[in-house]
Amino acid sequence: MESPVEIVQHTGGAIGYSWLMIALPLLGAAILLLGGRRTDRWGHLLGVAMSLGAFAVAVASFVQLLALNPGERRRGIELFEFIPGMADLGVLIDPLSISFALLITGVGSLIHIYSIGYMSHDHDRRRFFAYLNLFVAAMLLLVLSDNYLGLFVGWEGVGLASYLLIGFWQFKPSAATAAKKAFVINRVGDFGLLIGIFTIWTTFGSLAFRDLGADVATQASEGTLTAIGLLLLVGACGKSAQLPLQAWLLDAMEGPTPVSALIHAATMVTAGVYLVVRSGAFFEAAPTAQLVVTIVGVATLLAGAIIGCAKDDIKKGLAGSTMSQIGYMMLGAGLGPAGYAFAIGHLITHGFFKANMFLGAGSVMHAMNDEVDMRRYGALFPVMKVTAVTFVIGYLAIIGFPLLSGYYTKEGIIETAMHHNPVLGWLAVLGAGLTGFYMSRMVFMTFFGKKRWADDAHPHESPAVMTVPLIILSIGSIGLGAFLVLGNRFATFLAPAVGTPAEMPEPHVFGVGPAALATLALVAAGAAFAWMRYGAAEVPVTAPRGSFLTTFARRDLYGDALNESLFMRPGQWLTRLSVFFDNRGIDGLVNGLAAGIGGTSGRLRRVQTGYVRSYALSIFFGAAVVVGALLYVGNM
Amino acid sequence: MGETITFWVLAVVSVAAALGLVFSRKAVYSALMLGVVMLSLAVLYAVQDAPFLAAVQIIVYTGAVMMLFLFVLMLVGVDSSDSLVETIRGQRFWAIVAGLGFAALLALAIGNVVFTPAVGVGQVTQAKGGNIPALAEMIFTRHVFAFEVTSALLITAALGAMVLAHRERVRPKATQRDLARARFSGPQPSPLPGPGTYALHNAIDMPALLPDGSVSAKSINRVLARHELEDDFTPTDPEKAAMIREALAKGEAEEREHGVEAEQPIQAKDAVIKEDGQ
Amino acid sequence: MNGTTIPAPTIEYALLAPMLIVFGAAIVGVLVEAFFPRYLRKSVHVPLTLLALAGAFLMTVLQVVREGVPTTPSAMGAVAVDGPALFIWGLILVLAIVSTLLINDEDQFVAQAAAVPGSADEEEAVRSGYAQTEVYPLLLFSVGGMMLFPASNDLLIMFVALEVLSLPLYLLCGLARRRRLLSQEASVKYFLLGAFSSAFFLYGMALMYGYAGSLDLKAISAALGTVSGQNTLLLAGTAMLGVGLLFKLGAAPFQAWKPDVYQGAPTAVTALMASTVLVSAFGALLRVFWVALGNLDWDWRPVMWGVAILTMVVGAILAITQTDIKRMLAYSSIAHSGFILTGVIATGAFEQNQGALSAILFYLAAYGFTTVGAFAVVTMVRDAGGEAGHLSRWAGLGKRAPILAGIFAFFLLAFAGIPLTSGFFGKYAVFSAAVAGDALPLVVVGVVTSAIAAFFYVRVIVLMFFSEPAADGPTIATPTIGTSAVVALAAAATVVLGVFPQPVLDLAGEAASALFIR
Amino acid sequence: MTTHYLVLSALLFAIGAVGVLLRRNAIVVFMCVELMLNACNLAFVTFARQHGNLDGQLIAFFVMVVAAAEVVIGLAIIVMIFRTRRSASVDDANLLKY
Repeated sequence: MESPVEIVQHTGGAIGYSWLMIALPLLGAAILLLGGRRTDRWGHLLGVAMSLGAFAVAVASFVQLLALNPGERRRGIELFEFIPGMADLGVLIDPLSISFALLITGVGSLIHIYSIGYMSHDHDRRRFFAYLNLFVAAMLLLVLSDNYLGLFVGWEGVGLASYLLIGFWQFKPSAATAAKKAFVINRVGDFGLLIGIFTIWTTFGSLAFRDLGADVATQASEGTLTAIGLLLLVGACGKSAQLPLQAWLLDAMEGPTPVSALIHAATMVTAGVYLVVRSGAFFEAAPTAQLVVTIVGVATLLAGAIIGCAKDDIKKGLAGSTMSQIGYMMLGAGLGPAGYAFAIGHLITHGFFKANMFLGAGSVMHAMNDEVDMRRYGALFPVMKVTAVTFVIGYLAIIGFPLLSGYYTKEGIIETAMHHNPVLGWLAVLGAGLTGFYMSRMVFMTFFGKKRWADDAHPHESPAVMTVPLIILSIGSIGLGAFLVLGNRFATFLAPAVGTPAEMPEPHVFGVGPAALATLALVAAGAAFAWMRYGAAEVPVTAPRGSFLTTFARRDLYGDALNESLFMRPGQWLTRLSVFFDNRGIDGLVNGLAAGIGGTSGRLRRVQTGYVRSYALSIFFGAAVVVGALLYVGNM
Repeated sequence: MGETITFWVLAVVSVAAALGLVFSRKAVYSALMLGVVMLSLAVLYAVQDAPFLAAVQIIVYTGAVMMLFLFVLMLVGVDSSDSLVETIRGQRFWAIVAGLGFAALLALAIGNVVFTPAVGVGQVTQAKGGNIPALAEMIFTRHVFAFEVTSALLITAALGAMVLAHRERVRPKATQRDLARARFSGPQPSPLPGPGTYALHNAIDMPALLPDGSVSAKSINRVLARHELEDDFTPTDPEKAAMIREALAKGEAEEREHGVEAEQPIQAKDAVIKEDGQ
Repeated sequence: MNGTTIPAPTIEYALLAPMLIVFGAAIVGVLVEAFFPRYLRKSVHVPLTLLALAGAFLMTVLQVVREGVPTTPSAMGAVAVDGPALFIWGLILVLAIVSTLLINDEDQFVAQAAAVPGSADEEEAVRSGYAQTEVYPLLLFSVGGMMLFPASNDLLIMFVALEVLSLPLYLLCGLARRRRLLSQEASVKYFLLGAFSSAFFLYGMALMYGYAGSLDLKAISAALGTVSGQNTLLLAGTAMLGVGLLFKLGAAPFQAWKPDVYQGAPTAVTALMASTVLVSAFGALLRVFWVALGNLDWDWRPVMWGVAILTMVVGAILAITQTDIKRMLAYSSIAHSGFILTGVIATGAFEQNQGALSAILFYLAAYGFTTVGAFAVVTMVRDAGGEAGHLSRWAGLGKRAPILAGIFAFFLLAFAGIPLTSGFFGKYAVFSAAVAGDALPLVVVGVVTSAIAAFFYVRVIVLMFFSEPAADGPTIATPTIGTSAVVALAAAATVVLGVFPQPVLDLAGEAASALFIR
Repeated sequence: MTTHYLVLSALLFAIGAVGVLLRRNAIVVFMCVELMLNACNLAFVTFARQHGNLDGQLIAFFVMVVAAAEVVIGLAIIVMIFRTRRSASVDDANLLKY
């Protein structure tokens, strides 16, 4: 087993200018936001240009990085000293961050281009592009920063951008609510992350990744490391919609579809995985925290799959699937160096095929007057062939159809998990079977079967500006997995950044182990079952009531109800209790402190009666108390 | 011994007066009570070897500051009396609790200290040749900066009083000529009819009667009449009372109809404004 | 007369020049009021005031650059011009210049204060274009008092300075042009409570004098070791001095005046109070509690702990339900006083005190600029009846005036202490000083209340950017050059202190390096 | 004797403070503040004699000057608010609250 290599100071070349990746989209966002309506006419073009520019820098940096020896592939660029001894602003280019940067700028640029078409009728298109650029900048800051502080700023930045974009159509109350929900749940995660970062700072006296290498285990007790790991995991759960902070992701589909594709499928939601892998040193030194990561991953992958089985809204179905796939990645990330390469590999291939399907879904919605209910689709294959074919490619990739992208990366995670702990492995296999079912269900309901269109629907193929990105993404969905996994190409590339596992078995082109065969069999069974239910049989336009299990899944496994009963109700109850005490005539000030803050504030306000004599009384009383307290303290 | 007697007498007087300040309904009484406290304190200063302060206390505090208070009281309404009914819930209770608690704490703080016999300022004043030279030296040496800075305070005070109280004339004062012109250009050049004069009543709240025996509405001082009606002080003769009421009602109706200006005595100031406006 | 001659006092005029310039300009301003025709006054006052303040600032800088920081008290021991005092002077003067630009803006002050609101007289005064130009000398007097307050070396001069700074403010509070009833009410409340609390300060002085036999801060400090058996006098005196000083800061439970006064006063005056007075009062508080009572810190620290916690909690919690923007900022100012108090408590060894002092100075600078900027923005959002104070009127401001709303949002984020703003480093510096000074629980409370506070700042931002603007929403006044300069300067300061805090941190550290002179 | 004077001064101070809390007429409230200042002065003069230095008397003198200035400002403010509201009751100044 080998640790990651040292970070070396870098000067010159494309990597020296890698900060432009962050700066360009940020500049774009600033111009578009400050320029206002004046930039309406060319705003979207500027947005695309900035994103493409960032992509170009990323490619150039990547090429330069490849030219270096593997042992020198972690390059740090100092930008400026923020506060000496506390934090510097710097960029870290290593295989891990450059992989993310390529994914973000590449898929991001495609989605920018797609959005030109998708948002062409929205008179606020310029603002949309501003937010997209802002998001890209923040996301790049998140993955490129060489310390936790910069990571956190980016983390908050993507949260903000996501909030702005989910609520982009704020005239829809549901969008506004969803934005708020995402914001609040993410705050919980961010709080965990923040405390985690504080703990790192107080324990190690530094936030820079270069100081937090494999030797952290020698500098702190395992208890501290476990605490840090769990706190970071809380942050990761919030951002990556893992249990128990998953509730916001499904609602986030209220945002425009390109947003769902970019942020809530391909990039931002994977930030949690990035965080766990980047903080690998802590997790490897704290097996308990690592175990929790795998458990969270497995639980989420199953929960997401179950939710995906019951959703009729195409985007929510995809969102459930996203949750589930990130569960896989989290599982991989929890398995240590052996799993990192597969987790990140799956993350990248997932970025392609999920973005592909989301954009496909967007294309379908575009054609169907923004109808999202799959029960209103059916038989769309003939009318929109490009969308359908690319969607099907994405579908085959995600269910792990042999030789496509998803097959290799997912299989890798399952094999590693099986090796690590058979229980986790078999649960992951079960999840794969469920994936086979719900994804097939989606494809059959949308593109095959009978027409169940609304009367005024006239579906048509989308313009080229939307289909070309689909085609490009689907190419990635086909070949990328094999390219990355075969010959351990990606694992070797990534090794300088995340370390090498003790053994690295050569992956097969077509696996024949028991797990692989069981997976294939289950996926096939799931797909067949879906064909029976939704392909061959008639699909009712209104959803049948379904069994208890269906309802359970439709209600997002009662996630909201759980939140309500666990957090909201007790809060309200507490408030009522305090009101009860208040009514009993105890002074509002004293017991108000015990009540919820909002209620307290409202009641405390009444103390400010507006009578100058009351104020004087409070001063006089305060003076008496202060005098008494000092006399007491002084004579103790 | 003499000091002890003086102290106890003045202590009782000053505390009683202080309580009087707090608890008397009329503001003027409060002011006078404060004067009593100040004078008692002046004597106590004198007893404690502070003759200069005693004099200043009487001249500046009692003489000037108290006069200012009284002056403002006159301005605000000298006979205004405070209702002693407390309107803020709990205020009185907590005020007294806090007051007692605070006094107890201070007494505790002071009572716990064992003072050596007072040194007395005699020695210091002797050395400098008297109380006033001694104080003067301190004022003009060690504390000269504080002394200078107080001038800022005094200027601020003067400036503040000017700003808040001095009303600058925006227009020239109306002359006799302006007033006369205004009067003759108004609806009523002649004086209003005077109030009624009767065998039994000869008062301005009685209306004049017109030749036909009816009440002249113009002769009724409406402000007075309204008060009297409210307090039931109308003439005993029910006929006349009814007339007054009628006239009042008529006047009010007219007021409503023509706006406030109808039938009102013309203020010179208003007249001048009107002319300027036209 | 027995012929004793009084030795002439020595006064270091050069050293005290900044303060003397300000007072002198104030007096010249009064003469201008007396001798200049009405139409000329404003055009004389404005340059006079700005030049005086700028000149005083220049003298402060010159003093530091050429003569260094004095090590002994000046003016016969009445005034202590030391590192912290000079830093505070500079800060007060810059903030006062900024506030003057705001005060200079039209439509802030009443045309004729003596005219009854709503009367024909008032209308007439407004129509004739009258203006109460006494505002400028009053401002200068107040600034002079603010400079003297934290630099006083004995309690007597501190008391006089307290009054010099307060009296003009009482007056200025009552001079708003619009909503005059509110303004006058603010004035009367501020005055009565201020007089009430200064009586406490005075009684504390008396007890302290009774204990030490002198009002010199150094003598009090010396007496702590020598006088015995009179501890209760000392303790009660400490407490009551504290009451007077904490009142000026708006620390709970002496905070009640702050929201009312901040809301009612003309916004430019509120900006002045929220920035300079806070700076000045903290300077004075530090001087009393660190210089005179530094050796008593084991006794006053627990009480100050309680006050700090209460202040932070009250400020943050009460701000949540406020509906008026100025009131909300007032509560926010209360919470910030609490945050700074955590630094006051963090006493310890010499280095610890240095660290805490420089943290406090930096916080004051950061907060002062941000708060002036925020109030300057408030003056620009107007309704038919003057400033649009109610928060509901701010809904959708981001759509009407994106730049203004953006800047305001930035100020709010700085108040919340978000990284990359000055507020972050202020909080960071103070809290880390408090941690080093064994006040960890206090820091925990501070962080929690900061989180609560962030909620209401963000609420305003959300309101501005994500609510539909009201159909008859407020207009955004075309800013005068002065107001735009204020907003721009405050925003620049907030950015610079947030991104390159090091120079100012260094400066504060330098100012704090020798602590206070005794 | 010193203790007696000081207790008297404390008593007057407390009475003044309570008066501020109880009275509604702004002028009377202000008179109560003056009473508090006078109580302080008594303490200063007493301590001056106790310590045998004149500082206390000097401070009392300064307090009188300051108080005089404060009275002018205070009464001006009270007159201003009386003109506007025709009332000198501090309870009527109650628009700013909560």
